[in-house]
Amino acid sequence: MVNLILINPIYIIGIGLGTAFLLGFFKKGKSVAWALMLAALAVMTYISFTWLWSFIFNGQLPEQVYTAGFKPPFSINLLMGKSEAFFTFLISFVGFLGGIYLFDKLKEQGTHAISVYLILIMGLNGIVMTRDIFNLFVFLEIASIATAGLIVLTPDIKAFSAGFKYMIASGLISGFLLIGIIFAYYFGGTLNIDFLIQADLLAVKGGVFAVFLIIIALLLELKPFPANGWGIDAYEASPAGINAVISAASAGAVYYVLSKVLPIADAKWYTVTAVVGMITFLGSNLMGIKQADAKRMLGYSSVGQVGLLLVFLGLSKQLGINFEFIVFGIIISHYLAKAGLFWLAGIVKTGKLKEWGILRRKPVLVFFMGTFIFALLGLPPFPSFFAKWTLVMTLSAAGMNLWVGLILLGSLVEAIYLFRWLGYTVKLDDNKELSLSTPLYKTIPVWVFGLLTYYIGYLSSTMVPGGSSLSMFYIPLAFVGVLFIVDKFLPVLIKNTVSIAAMAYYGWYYMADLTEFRMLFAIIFIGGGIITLIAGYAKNGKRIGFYPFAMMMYAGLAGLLLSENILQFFISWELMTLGSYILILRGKKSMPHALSYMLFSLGGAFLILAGLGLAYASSGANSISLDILKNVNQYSGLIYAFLAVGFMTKTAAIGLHIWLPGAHAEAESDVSPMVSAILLKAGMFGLVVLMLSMGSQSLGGVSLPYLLGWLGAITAILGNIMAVFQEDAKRLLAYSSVGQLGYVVFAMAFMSHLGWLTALAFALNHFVFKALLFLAIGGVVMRTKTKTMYEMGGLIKRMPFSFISVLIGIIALSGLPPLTGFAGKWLSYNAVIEKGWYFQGFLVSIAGLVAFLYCFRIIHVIFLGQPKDKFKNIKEAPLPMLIAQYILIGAIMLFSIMPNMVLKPVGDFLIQYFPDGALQWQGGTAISRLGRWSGVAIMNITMGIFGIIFVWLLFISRKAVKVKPFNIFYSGEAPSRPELTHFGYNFFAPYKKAVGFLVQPLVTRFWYGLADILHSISDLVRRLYNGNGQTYAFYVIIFMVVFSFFTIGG
Amino acid sequence: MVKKLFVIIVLIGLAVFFYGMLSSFSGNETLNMSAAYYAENGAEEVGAANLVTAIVVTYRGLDTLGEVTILFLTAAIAAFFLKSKDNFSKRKVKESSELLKTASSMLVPLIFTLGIYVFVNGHLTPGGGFQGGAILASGLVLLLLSEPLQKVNSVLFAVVESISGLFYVGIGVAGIFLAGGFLDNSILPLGEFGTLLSAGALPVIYILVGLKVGSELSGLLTKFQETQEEN
Amino acid sequence: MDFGQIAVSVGFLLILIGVWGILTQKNIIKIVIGFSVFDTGLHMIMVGIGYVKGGTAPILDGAIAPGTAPINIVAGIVDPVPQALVLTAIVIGLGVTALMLAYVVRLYEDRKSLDISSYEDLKW
Amino acid sequence: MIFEPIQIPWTILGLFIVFNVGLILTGTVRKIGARVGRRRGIRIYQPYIDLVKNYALRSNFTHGMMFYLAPVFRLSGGVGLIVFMPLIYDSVHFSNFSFAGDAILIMYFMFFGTLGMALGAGEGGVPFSAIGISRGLSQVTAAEIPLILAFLAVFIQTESFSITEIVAAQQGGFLNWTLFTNPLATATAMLAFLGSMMRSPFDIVLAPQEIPIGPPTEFHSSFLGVLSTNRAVFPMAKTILYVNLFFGGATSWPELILKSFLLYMWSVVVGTIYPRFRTEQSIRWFMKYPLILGVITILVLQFG
Repeated sequence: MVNLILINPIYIIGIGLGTAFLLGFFKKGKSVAWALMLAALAVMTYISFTWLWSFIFNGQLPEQVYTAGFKPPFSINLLMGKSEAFFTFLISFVGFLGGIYLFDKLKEQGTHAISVYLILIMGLNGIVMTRDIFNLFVFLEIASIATAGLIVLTPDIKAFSAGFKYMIASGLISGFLLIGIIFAYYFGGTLNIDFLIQADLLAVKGGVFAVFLIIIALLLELKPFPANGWGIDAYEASPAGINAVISAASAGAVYYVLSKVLPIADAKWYTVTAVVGMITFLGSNLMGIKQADAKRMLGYSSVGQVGLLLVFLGLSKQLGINFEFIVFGIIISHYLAKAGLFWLAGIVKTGKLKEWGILRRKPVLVFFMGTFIFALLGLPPFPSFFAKWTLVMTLSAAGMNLWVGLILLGSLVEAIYLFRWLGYTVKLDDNKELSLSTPLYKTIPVWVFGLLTYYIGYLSSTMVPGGSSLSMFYIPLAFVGVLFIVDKFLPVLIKNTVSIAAMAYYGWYYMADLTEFRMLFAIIFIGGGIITLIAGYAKNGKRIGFYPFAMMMYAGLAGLLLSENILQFFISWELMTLGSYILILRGKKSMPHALSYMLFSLGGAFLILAGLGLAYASSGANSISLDILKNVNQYSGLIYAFLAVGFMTKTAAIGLHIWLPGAHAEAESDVSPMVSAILLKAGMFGLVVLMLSMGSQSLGGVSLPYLLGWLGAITAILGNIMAVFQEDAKRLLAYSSVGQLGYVVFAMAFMSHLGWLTALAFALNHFVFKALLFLAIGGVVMRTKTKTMYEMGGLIKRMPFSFISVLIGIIALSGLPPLTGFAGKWLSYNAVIEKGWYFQGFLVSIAGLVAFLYCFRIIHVIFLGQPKDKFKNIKEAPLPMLIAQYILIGAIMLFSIMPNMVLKPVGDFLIQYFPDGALQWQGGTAISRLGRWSGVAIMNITMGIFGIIFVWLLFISRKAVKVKPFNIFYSGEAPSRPELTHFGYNFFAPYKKAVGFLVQPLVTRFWYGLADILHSISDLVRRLYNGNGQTYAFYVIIFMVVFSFFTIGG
Repeated sequence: MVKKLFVIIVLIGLAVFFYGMLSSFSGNETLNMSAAYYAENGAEEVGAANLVTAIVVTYRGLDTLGEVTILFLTAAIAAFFLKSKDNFSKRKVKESSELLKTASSMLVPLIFTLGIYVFVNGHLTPGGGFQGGAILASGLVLLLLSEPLQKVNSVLFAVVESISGLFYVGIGVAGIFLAGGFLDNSILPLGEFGTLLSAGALPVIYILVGLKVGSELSGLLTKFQETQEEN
Repeated sequence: MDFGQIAVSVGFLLILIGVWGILTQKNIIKIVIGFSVFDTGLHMIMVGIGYVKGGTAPILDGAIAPGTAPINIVAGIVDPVPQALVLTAIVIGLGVTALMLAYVVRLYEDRKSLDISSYEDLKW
Repeated sequence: MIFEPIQIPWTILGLFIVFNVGLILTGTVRKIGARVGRRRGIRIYQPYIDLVKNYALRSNFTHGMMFYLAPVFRLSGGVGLIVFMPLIYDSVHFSNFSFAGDAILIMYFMFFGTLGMALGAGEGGVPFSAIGISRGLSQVTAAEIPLILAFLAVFIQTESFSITEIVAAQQGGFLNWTLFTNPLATATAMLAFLGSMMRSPFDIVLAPQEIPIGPPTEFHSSFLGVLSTNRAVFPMAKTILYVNLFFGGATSWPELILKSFLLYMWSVVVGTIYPRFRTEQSIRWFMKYPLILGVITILVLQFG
């Protein structure tokens, strides 16, 4: 690599200070001063950059910089190593961009403010580089005073009170730090950190006090919960541009200091650090939930992220060689994302989260906002994802499962408020009275960091073990990227065509070689994707934000099938989740539902991650191939349970289903079939992989497939019963999906040939008819603008084609012969009797009956009965949607006539996994041990009878006169209330009276109750921060005293 | 009251902690490793009679640069938010006593002289740049006490401050090129031990520090003065 | 007890007093004064730490004349390092105090109150 | 078994017999009902007259597509049931098209007609018919719940879905009938049977004579004719299924007709004794005794 000329790092400090002093001459020329500052920062950045470059590419060795011409420990020395180069680069770079961003604020406050800003950056650099503990103290003071000064860059009373609180707390902390330092000097005879480490303070009687004070003070500087109210208030009060720097640079710098100083202590202190970090991470995120102000919320998040870093630091020994990579990933994500988000907060100006809708005026910024939030939460393809992945793998391998659990829990809590915020931004009203401040100097930094996030994500992906296998995502993601870029310019017609072509090409080129399950799912994912996209031609305009995310979802789905190792698998899983989240979020009223979808998915993903981590550890921690699931030695029950529950958040098993109805029902008309008919199968595919690899496992003496069987059966029945009582057509279908996937889980739990055949038949059928139904109903909803069924009625006259679609769909769904749904029913009876799961089978059969009820309801209430006046002139659904529907109808018909076409090959490959109990095929007739079923015969006979009777009836009623339903009953008089003419509301009232207790929303109540409790705790805990500076100071002291009690023992 | 009780409990905890520290401190019989090094080699290497000064300005010169920076910061921060009142010189104040006025006009020059002496001789005698600078500023305090409405030329302070700061950094950088490293005082000849012109660049630095501290503190004081609305 | 220990004890006492002031006084100026007391205690501790029994000031004139053999210098002076450090610490303390007072001035200008509980706008 | 064209005429013949038996049974049952109520009642052949009258009516109007499809669905459902079932045990000629499927097919095919019926009535546009459908579906499905258990019990017992095999297992003396080998299952099934026969106490769905609430009131003339045809065929299909599953099947036509008649009478007897339930009452009823009985049946099979 190119050799860059290395510049003595002392110039970072020299130039920073010198320029700051020089600025005194430019009292009037504020712009000149600003430009000078930028130039200085640019040089500082460049110096760090040269070092970083040399360390990475040219094998540069760390270099000591001596001052005053003497060697340490007698003079102060600085160190420029790889970490220092990295951190100083981060600091100066964000300082530089932040300086650009702060153009107006700095100019307004004049030269003094500019030099304070410059000194802050210089001080942070010094903190990172110095190896002398007292010098460190001086730089810390510089940084904290400069920070206190910059808090009041917007000089209002809030800022001053925040600044004052900040000074009280940091004054106390630095006082204690100084006591620690002087005692360290007393016991160690030196102030040089390296020599102090050698001096082994803890070995000296009393040295523990010095160690304690130094470490606790540095911890306090990092704002641990609950002694951090002063920091949080400062975040809320200070200008966003400053926050960006404080959060991105200061936190990094102080964190690095702690990692530099921590070696003076022993293992116990590492644990203390980890515990403090964990408490902070959990506590801060918990309180983040209840925040309504963007900057304050981000403050909590920042503090939480630093807590997470502390955990890593504390566990650095256990993390071993992966420590650096993990910290790098988390820090860089935090750095880019938090700075970016704070900058956005400055652009939006309003503090209130609910007013962020105005950001939509600049879609690119919303895009970056999403990027930053995803990066913060550790979703792929961002660096923190790879860090978290490595972290979980490493910690699991070290057997530290509790830590994994807590970290994932905290991340989930963080996701709650960050995604809610994103939801507000994307969905809530754009308040016209508010203005957005988007001068170039504010947007450029956001752009730079936003793009860097992707680039660093790419870099991280190459560094993670198994990273080279991630090249499989390059092509699809590149395509997604291109779609993002052209999204603003192209109309739906082109994008849709390109998307379909791309999917077809990708499927053809990369997925044609797939076999067995993967092929089957490929047909569902890719084939289904293409069909639903055809319906997309019905949309007009540009549909910004649809295609990239849809393609991202499909890329994830395809990735699941193509993945060979757990990393690929998990990334695919997350990509799919991300894409679908945004797709769902696009719906009109989908904000809360998208949030709960995301939270459940993320929770599920974390369970999967934990499960994979355990599996990795349990199989010897030396391979990430998907096959490790076959080789687990311990925790097998736990792994199985984690993964199964994780996958079932996607299949929406009962208990985890509450996100589904809303998410599927509120999505757009062609997104519903995607998420309901296609996406849910991803969870099923996960279960396939899991169950084939791990077989049956038990946990606590209970067979897990047995539990799954019950769970599936109960899901099936309850899901269907709930569907019966819906008034909203799409919700009805959504609940029906819950039930149908219950069948699937139930059937898979058999772990037998017939069971799996049933499951796959169910899955395939569900895909076809649910896509068909959602498309048809979607078309109706598109025309009627309502989803409430009883507001419709009589639409058969206006939308006959949609009617036929729905008719075919419900016949298939309810499993009536001769259509395809019957295949699943017949197979499931076989499997049930064979396995002896009579009661579960019974529940599932009832579920089928119940399905019949709602099927009838949906077709009756929408299409039959009295037509409503307002829909008199309604049009048939758009042609592209109908085309998509009729393709699916064709598939249903084909599958009904020739079930052997699909089931036979499926059965053939199932034999190698489950050799016993396979079906015999005689042409189109399936013969099981118990019975027989000939799809083609049933179809022909039924159609024959049907046809004969139909023709006959046509003949004998040839003189029939067509009348309008209205005339005959009401003599042409229109009753004023439509409820009177159309019986649709509360259709199965008798059932509700008899078994309504079954559909009490207990599960919903449970989750909402949990959410309430979480919010209440959050609300209660945040009362700790009463805004009084004295109280904050008190917490600092308490924190110290309490920890001294625990660590030194009073 | 409950809060007071808590405070007392916490303070007792703190006191217990401090007691632990105190009992671990047994005083020194001899100098430790670092101090012994300075005692043995300070005179020779730096050439300053005042070992404290040698440490402050040379061995730990970076600290000193830092603390100067902190003062600079403080002044700058105060300057950008304490907006001067235009009419501060027109407010009504009680006339200062004759005694104060007379004494200040006599004492201020003396104080200034003393201040300058202290930082010029910083490498030889107790005292140094900070002390000298503080003395200079205290002269200004006396001046302001006797003439509260007096307009002080704060631009002068700013210029002195900037120039001395720049020179300080400049000397530091010169050390990299001419001597062993940043802030090395041997860019100038060490001279004869114990005389005014000894210890290389050390006195120069201390003079700059003195000027800088003096002007910074003065600047801060005038800022406070200018912000005053009423008595 | 030698001078060093006395200084350190007094220093700790002053710190306790300072913390008491910071935690209990409502008046923000008094809180700042609490800090000053705290700082003073701190400085006393620092100086006390550097005391060596029988040592004199680390200036090579008078008691320890220039030209004294290094070994005698070592035996004759107190530790100069804490003194150097305390110098820095004092200046930093001064800076912080000055800045805090500046904040107080600004706070008072706005609300005409010196009670710390008047400034709780940001919380939770 | 595979399909041969010769099966078609035999199947049609079987269908014809069943149709006539069904019509006569209907008439007989109504006569008995009337006599029990101390009325003279209709002539036994009245159903034939009604049927012919309906087909011959001139005034004839339709509401649209589903109005045609509904009766077709309905009758196809009934005919299909017969056609997919072996009528006479071990008879080459009257095994119909049972090679196409087994008891599961029959179970699900029953809903084929129900669906069509409901849809057709829906298109009439009278809200009352929709109410009738709602009630009917609710009740039928509720009755199915214990029925499924009873069927399951039979399947478990014989380890087969094939009706022929189920009947075969009951050959060799009446003690081999499911009625005696598994009385619990039979009892459950017989209780459930009541619910699907549309007779009192479970006839609130129809009640055509009293209030215009049932789906059949919506249809006229030839449409009603088709439906009436089905009313002869469909109950017969159900009874035959029961005969096959629980009462040893039939080796000859007389046996089949006798058994069907007795079974038919069961619902009539109950219907004449008990007054009508409201829908939710019938749902609760089915969810109580038959269900508990059914669960016990399965429990016995699983653990007994």
